[in-house]
Amino acid sequence: MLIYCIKRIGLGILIVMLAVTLLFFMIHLVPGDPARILLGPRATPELIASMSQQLGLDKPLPIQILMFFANLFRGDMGMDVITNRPVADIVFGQLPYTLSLILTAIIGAALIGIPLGCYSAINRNSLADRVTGILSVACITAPAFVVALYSLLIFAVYLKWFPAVGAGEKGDFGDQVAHLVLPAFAIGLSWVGYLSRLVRASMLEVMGENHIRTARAYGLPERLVVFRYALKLAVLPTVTVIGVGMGFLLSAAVFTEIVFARPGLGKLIFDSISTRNYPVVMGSVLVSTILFVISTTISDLINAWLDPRIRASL
Amino acid sequence: MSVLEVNDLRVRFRVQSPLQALVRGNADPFIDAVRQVSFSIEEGKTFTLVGESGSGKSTLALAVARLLPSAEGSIKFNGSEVTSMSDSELMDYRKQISMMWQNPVGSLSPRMKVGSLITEPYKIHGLNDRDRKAEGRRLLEMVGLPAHFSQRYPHQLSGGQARRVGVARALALSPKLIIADEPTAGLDVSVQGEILNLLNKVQDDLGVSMFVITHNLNVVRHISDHTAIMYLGRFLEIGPTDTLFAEPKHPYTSALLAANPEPDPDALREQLELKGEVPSLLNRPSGCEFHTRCPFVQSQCKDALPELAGEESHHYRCYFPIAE
Amino acid sequence: MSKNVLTIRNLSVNYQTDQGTLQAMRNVNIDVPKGSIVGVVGESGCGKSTLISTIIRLLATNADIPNGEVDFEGRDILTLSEDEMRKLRGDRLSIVFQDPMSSLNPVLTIGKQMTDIQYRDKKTMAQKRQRSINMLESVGIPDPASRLNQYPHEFSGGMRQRIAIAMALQAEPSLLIADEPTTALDATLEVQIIHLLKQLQSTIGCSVLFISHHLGVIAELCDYVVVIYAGEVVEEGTVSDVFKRPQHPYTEKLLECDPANIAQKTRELPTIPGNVPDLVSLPSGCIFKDRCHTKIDRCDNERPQRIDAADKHYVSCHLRSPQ
Amino acid sequence: MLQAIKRICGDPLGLVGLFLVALMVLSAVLASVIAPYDPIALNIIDRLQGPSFKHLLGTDQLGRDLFSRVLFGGQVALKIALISISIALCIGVVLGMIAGFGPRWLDNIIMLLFDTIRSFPTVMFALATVALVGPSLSTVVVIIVITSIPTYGRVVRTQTLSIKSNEYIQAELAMGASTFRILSMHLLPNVVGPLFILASMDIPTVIALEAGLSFLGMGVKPPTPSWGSILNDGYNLIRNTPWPIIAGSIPLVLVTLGFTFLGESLRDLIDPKLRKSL
Repeated sequence: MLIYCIKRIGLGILIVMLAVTLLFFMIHLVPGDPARILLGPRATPELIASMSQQLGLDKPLPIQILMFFANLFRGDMGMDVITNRPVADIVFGQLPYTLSLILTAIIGAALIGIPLGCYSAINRNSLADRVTGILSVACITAPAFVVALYSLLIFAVYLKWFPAVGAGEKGDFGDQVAHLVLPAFAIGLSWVGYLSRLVRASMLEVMGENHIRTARAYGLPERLVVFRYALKLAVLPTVTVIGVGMGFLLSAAVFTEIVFARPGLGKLIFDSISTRNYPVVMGSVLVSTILFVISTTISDLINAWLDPRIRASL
Repeated sequence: MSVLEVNDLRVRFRVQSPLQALVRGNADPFIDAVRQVSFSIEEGKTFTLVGESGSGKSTLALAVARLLPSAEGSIKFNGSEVTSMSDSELMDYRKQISMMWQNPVGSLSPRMKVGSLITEPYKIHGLNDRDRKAEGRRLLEMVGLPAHFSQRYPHQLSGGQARRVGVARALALSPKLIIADEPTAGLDVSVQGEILNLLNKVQDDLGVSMFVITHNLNVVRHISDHTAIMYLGRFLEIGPTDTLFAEPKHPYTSALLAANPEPDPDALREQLELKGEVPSLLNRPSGCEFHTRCPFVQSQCKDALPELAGEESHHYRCYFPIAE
Repeated sequence: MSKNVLTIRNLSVNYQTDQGTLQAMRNVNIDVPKGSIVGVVGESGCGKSTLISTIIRLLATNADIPNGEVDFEGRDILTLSEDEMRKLRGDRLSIVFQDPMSSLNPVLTIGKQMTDIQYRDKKTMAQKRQRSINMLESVGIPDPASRLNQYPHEFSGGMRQRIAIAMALQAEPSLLIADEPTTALDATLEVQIIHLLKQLQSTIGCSVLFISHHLGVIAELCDYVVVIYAGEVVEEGTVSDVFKRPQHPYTEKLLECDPANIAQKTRELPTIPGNVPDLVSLPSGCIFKDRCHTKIDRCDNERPQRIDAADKHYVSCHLRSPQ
Repeated sequence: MLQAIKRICGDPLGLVGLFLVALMVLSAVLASVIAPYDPIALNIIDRLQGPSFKHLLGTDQLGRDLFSRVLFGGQVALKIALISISIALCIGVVLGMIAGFGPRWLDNIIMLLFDTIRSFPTVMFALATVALVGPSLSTVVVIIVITSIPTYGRVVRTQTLSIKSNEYIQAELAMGASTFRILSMHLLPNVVGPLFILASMDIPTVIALEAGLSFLGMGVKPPTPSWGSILNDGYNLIRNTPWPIIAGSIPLVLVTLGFTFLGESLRDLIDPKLRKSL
């Protein structure tokens, strides 16, 4: 298990490093002077010169990458070209908004989706199961920004149940929660459907396995068979999927943050693109990538730990 | 003259990655799946290898077919060394040996029809001058299947029929040696006989040598000339099949014989029940590797591995062979 | 009747498939006398697993039972409610499945699974654990107390089958169904398991319905044997009667085919030509007629009746009928 | 094939899916015939109208007919989806088979590459790319190709690994078959089935991604009609009129539903093992 942990975390670090390298090359692949690109329209010769200095553009490429990593390791992601504040400060200032949105969405989706999937699997082929099935598919396929637009249109503009824009007053917890409802709903909805389908499918698969037949043949009560013998195995794939789901949610959060004019990483990237504030764009992409890698790593570790077969073989 | 001669063969598998081995402080992260194995197969004869699951019998077959690398020892086919063959020599070797696999249906490519499956060897070896349709009919007839079977897919065949298709394909290039891994596995007793009869007939007609691997001693005696008993990758006893059945020397052989009861409720059985289970290859027992299960174990058995001993062609690895 | 633990009368089971109705079992009669071991022998596709699923009432959803009764200790299992049935399972009626690798839950410890099935007993956890430990000890698992905390994958195949037997016999049932419990095991382990079953059966005094395709094992273990072919019982009787004086041509051929039974070395082994008939479109007359070497005209159209060939020896074949 | 269509027709959801997909494809192909107006022609007088017989879905702030824009937007969406998925599929199949069948170290490298690409949240990656090279139709295609390759590649690799361990591949090796022959004759035919279903179920995702990028103004350049840009117009006008949002979202939702239902129906048809579990 220890070796597996080391390996898995090592892989995560390797992936992050590769991703950083990839981003680094993306800047260099675009024709033109990277310093000029990064500075955008505000590029004055002096600024370009100082930027080149900062990036080490006069040095060979491998050295540049090393410098890039060294800076990153110190938490230095460059300077905002407009306000000249450190990018790291800006990005980490926005991170809590995105994190709270994503966690609310995924926890909500899991709390609704997993029991729903269980229910469908147990009452397989019943009317309720079929209706849930169709609704789930509809939920999965609805793009997050469309859901966001409609919830904005219906609940905020027409019904005025929830506030339309922003993240709420600082310090006012109730207000912040009210501002969280619609965006979280918008990105969580497809996950309710997805998780319920997933849990249903894996539940049905587990219920068909031999050891479930054994448990029934020993006369165990159905409740025990379902909740102790089947569910424990059936939720294993969900853990992995939720880890990967973080990436999808980060993507979906971009749209919702923009639609609801809510601060966060996605909004930050979007706004920075329109002001050609590239260091901020790159910094935000980097941080969200690291976030994603961390969450998949953790979910893999949890998964390995939950399954005694994997736990022992590692 | 022997078609195949295997000498002191050893096949190893890595069980821990270099990193794991380093962390666990294991200097030897390998296991020996096959160890010190020597035998030869005479032309037109059948050699049978008997062993329980995990004994390394399939590994040995794969190593002989050079589908697995061998760590030590030599494999000579018609006098030429198989382990050091170049790619083109290997192609020629593959033309002269053919394999029958354990899973009759699973060893046939699922999206190909029987007709193309059995003539595939011609395509692989670039024998384009042959009339494949006619060859297909000839092969099907040889294994006793009607010609219209060439239009069927593997999943439309029963186990016995799929097995026949496997035999047909094995015969396509008129090989010198057929390696058959569990030819009767998964077949009902009434069909088992058909396949064994087919193999016998093929051998009588074509004079091909056979290397049969099985866990079922009862199958062995009607088809084979020589038999070896394998345990934890090593031969415990090897000799002419009739001798082995009549006078088993190794306690394991006689336990295997006793473990295949005949369907006679009144039969007087010399029960020789073995203790425990086959140990893991990861921790081989010291001395005679069978001593953990042997009913006649002595202290000597735990110290040193007995050499293969015996007279003429009958050899066994035991300090206290069963007396007649 | 009361001498039997299990009495199956006239039982038929159908499956609804895409091709039509598959008549997996037709008018099957089986008796399991108290304290005896009854072997059921048949080749693949003969309906052995359908028989078991019917007895423990865990048939697939596309199956239905048009006729028949399964009398277990005086009650017809087929008419019991789901709850009443659950009370029987694992208590009076228990089962050991074929594949020891997949029949135990992989994410729960052996101890958990063994104490779970004692949920009916109002005992303390420690008592239940003790019971499990004793049971594991009696099936020959060394150091049972500590092994109780291990997961199934930490045991070898033979060990798992021992555990499965321990679980099945934990409640001292009156009937144990053993569904090819040794098929997945090596021959030397098979012998061990057979002996273990025989020994436990005599200490507990239960009856055993032992399903196998291995004639030698049946001969060694069982008192009675039932021969099934393509969903019908063709012959039944004491093991020595059936194996020594087989009355049905199928039994006769089956015994002949077993390689262990062929004393002389031969290059030409006996076989049963032909295939099992398609159970969706059943042929008329005798089910075995197409593969039978002694077929007569009557076999074509008339279904053979169950005939008393000798004391407790029944056969379904026209050749043995008095007419 | 005929039987496949028959079976889909027997499944009500599959039938609905087939109908929706057919509707989408037909209306996209025949857009220039059906569309009553030029999708980019301005008509300031008729701006911001609700649905009427003259303008079936109303008009936007520039007076362009929304129904016509929806039809042509479908054309764009379908084109992007088909092109990018085909390219990604081809590359994914090749890389996946190499990873699954090739030596261990190559497998590790390819998998690491896949994992790296997958570690970028798709939309973030897309935004970063657009920020550097600017929005255009081909940028969208490139982004979709790059982010889809790992998905297909991984599926092909998994399939290859599981097929590779089958005895029939061992049998081919033992007969001396070349790697190329094994890959093309024995692996590919067994891999493509599930892959096509996966791809068909991926079409809605791709269409949604294109619409999303266009919605942010980072996809197809205006005035080219796109469902995403219609929605963007609607978002800006959300307090004035709901019609552009409705006009842009209805086809999007219907098409994603259509492809998903069809894909699920196909999957159940081809893979009975999966059917059991759904």
